[in-house]
Amino acid sequence: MELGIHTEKRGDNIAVVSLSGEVDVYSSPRVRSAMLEQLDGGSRYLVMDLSKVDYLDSSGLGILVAGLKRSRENGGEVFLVNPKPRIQHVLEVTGLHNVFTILKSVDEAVARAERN
Amino acid sequence: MELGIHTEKRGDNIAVVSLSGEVDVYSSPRVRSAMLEQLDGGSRYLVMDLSKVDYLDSSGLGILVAGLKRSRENGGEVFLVNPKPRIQHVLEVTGLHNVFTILKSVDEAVARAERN
Amino acid sequence: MSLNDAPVMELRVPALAEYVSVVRLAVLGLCGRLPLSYNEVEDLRLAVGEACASSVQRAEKAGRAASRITVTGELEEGRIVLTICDDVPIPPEAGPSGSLDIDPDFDDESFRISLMQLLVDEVGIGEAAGGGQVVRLVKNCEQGRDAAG
Amino acid sequence: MSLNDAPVMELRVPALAEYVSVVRLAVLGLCGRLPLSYNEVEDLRLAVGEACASSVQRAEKAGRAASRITVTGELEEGRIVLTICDDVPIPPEAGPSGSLDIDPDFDDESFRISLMQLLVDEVGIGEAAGGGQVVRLVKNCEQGRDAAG
Ligand SMILES: Nc1ncnc2c1ncn2[C@@H]1O[C@H](COP(=O)(O)OP(=O)(O)O)[C@@H](O)[C@H]1O
Ligand SMILES: Nc1ncnc2c1ncn2[C@@H]1O[C@H](COP(=O)(O)OP(=O)(O)O)[C@@H](O)[C@H]1O
Repeated sequence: MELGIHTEKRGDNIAVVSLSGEVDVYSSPRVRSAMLEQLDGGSRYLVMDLSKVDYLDSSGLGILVAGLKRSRENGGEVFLVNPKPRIQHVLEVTGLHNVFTILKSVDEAVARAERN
Repeated sequence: MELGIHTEKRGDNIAVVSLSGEVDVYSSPRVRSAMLEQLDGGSRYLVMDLSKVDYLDSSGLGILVAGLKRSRENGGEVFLVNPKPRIQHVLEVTGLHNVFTILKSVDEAVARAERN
Repeated sequence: MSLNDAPVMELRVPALAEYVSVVRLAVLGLCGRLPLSYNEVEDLRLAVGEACASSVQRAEKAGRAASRITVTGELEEGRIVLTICDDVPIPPEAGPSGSLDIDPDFDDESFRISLMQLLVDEVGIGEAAGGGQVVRLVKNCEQGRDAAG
Repeated sequence: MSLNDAPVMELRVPALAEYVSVVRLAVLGLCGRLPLSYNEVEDLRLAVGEACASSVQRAEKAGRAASRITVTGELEEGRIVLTICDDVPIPPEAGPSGSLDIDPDFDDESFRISLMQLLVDEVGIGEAAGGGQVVRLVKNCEQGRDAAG
């Protein structure tokens, strides 16, 4: 249930951040730090693997959106990967599925980032 | 999490009762009814499949013990099958692992009942 | 049934981020008493988490580490009613809070309120007797309507 | 830290069997605040479930459907302390209860108490101010001792 965060660089300007468990008002500051660390470290593209996320609240959504803005300012992008149906539902209810590029796999997202 | 009960006859005097989820003070009366139904219906041997049980409290243990006594009175037996480590722990802590025959699979238990 | 006379759940925890999950889990337990679908339960859990997060965030801003959140739950015919009440004074103007600080324009309190409105059937927000905030969330069981009720 | 001044959790539910799972889930949430192992958490959850079951069973026998169980949780250095309090008068002689009725000799209340004693580090049982029962359960974190504490 606790939040797990795993980060992996894929080339110079791409980072894969895999989250697991619950992203809520308590744990989301750690997601923010992980994203900022990559963005500040030169990764313009963030691939957020959500496949193991069970809970995502507004503080988590806010951090994803803020990360998206920051990465786009640098000519990059934030890709969301493989959210569970429940999380997809939350993204749709908030309209954020239109704001983010949501992809099926990490490899697909990394390939997209490399093509850009 | 809710309790699931599935019952299956295996021959004249053997019944397999498969439980899933939580056996607690709320749900255990349903386990009791299921066991009594089989014992009263002529099944001297009860094979209790615990492999999907996540929680078992004293009311559940009490019902298993009561069922065991009843079945032994009729020359039968109650076999417990494949409890999760957590449930095995509870059986050990209470000493009930010495009272019950605990087996690895339903087939093994049915075979034991058939041999008797 | 005498259960309708009083809430079937009253829970009080500190208004700190790390206790919101205690509330969410207790609400999960309470939802087990009604024929709610998985998505209905998760919608309500998310909404109650948002209401608690609002309390937590105001308590933080007000520097009131000893604040408490009180959650009550009532089960009515085919619906569940939760109130989330705190003792943190509501700031006179509740404009953009900028707590995310990467994006200071974003008003996460209004985002939270819209999210709650999208997730449950009724959202009421008011001032508690003691000066804090009360959020009232109602979720109807769709299953309950079709089936047993 | 002001948290030690008051319990970090206060939960009140009806003394009915179907609400014991609400308590167990809330306690699961609270356990997340301490470095308890899976087995330690499950031991405590089982013990608190037994204490609640005791309240439920006495409430049933006394025909008091409106009884309540109040659970408080405190986090202390490396341990968690729960009290489970009810408002059901303790019967003068608490002999074998025979609630299982297949086995009327068996005293499930003493079985419950032994089980609690096997599961947690301290069990205290007494009479509440209002005449009901109070059970106090203490679980130490073994992990906490080795590691951060
Ligand atoms: N920090 C945030 N947290 C949550 N949602 C946000 C945040 N910032 C923006 N959004 C939401 O993302 C969507 C698009 O945001 P944005 O790109 O900022 O558009 P706009 O410039 O119109 O605000 C909007 O629905 C907005 O509500
Ligand atoms: N209804 C019950 N619920 C839980 N445990 C029980 C029950 N009946 C007996 N036990 C436990 O099972 C074990 C053996 O019980 P039993 O066969 O009745 O032995 P004894 O005749 O010595 O009581 C004992 O540890 C006892 O505490």
